[in-house]
Amino acid sequence: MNNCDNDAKDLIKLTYDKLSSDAVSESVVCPSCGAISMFIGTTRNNFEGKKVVQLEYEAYIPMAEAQLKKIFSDIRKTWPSVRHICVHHRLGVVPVMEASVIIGISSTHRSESLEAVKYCIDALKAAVPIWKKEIYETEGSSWKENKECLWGRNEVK
Amino acid sequence: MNNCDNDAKDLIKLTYDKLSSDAVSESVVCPSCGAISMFIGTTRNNFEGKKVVQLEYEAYIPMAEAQLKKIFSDIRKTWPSVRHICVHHRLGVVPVMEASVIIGISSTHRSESLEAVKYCIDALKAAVPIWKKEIYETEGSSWKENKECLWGRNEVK
Amino acid sequence: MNTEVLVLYFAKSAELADVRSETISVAREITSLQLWEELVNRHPRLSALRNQVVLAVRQEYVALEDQLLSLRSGDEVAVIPPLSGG
Amino acid sequence: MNTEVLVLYFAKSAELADVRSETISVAREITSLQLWEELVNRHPRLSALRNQVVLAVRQEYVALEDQLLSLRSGDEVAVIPPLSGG
Repeated sequence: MNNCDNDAKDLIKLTYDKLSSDAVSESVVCPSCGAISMFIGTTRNNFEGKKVVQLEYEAYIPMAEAQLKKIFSDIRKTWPSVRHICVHHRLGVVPVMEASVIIGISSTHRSESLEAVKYCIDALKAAVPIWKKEIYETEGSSWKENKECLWGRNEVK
Repeated sequence: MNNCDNDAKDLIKLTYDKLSSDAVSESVVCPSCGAISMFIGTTRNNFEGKKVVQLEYEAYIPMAEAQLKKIFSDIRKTWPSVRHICVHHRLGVVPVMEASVIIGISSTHRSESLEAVKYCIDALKAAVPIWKKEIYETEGSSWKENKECLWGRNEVK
Repeated sequence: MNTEVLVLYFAKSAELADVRSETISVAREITSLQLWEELVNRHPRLSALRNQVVLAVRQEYVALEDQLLSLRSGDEVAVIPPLSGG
Repeated sequence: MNTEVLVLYFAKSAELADVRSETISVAREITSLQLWEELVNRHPRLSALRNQVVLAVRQEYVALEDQLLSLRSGDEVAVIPPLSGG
């Protein structure tokens, strides 16, 4: 009955190309599931009053992929009705209002994919080696720090 | 600073056309927000062992729109950092694996849009006058009942 | 005193009544339960929905009970079987 | 006894060290804190990251502490400033 029981997909893409929510949602569609939950992180146009022109992302790519696989494995233990999991993260220059990350998770019960998406973005911010530099219109640039990251200064944002 | 403070958008579309997650996500992008949460309901290929060929949706359109607006208003009261809210619901024939509903909500804090999306789909299933008929390969068809709907039989699914 | 209202049938109620909309004449002062019984009188197969249906009057849900409705000419009344959107 | 490892620098650490990768010779038995101090000796500006950095050894996070690492030739060590993905 459940065509995708035997081939639960763990999909990861770190890419310099523009992200597409259609591509993510289509990659996790499952004929026996009814629910897809998604999270899209987009670049903001300001930080503490400074106008952000663009962002630049870099990643420790093989370790980022390995960390994402660990997160996926944790998700499958906690929410067994989750079927497919897909994370696309953009690298390089990301213009304001464009997506830096898109997460898509399908499940038979919608509450599971909704909770799993929340877990996934929280865990990604805490543990996946990816970095973002904000480039300001007037005052140079700065490397950001996720408040979820345990070894940062955890400054007030 | 927050370009969209003054024009929070409440977007509703009931349509016989195929839905697009890109269209929904793009409609709620907000330059001062960082988060978009989405839920996509897709048609399942089976119900209690019966193969579902397709679904047909119908709506009491003006009342459905009015009920969605009430839900949006409740969301804005509960999660004030929510900016734009968009619901696209498909009507008529929906083939298996295609989306019947897509919800997209942007917010400054991602936990708010994630919670608001969950509330929105729960409330939609409970209170928006839309109906779904499953058409089976062999045994005719049946009108479905959301377990969230207070006046249904609330059969075990 | 009677007034004319537009009755809309959706989903299973439209199949049972074999009509999607009709204009009927009913008492202005009528409870929602009495209004439902009027509709069942016109379309006896609707009784299959008893205990699993509500009405919408002027696009607001109304349970079947002894609450008195004040109907006005041209009001829209809808038969609302259990919802299954989403 | 020494061994050669590949050190990768990311984000702010790459800017401070002004290099993205280099092969260095270090003791096989060394604590993560000693390894960090080696890197700071080579690139003093890295000290700006003290208390806000971890290492990754063979792609596993390692806090700066007295835990002994067993490094092998060709191991990959990365300097990991606070994360900001998502």
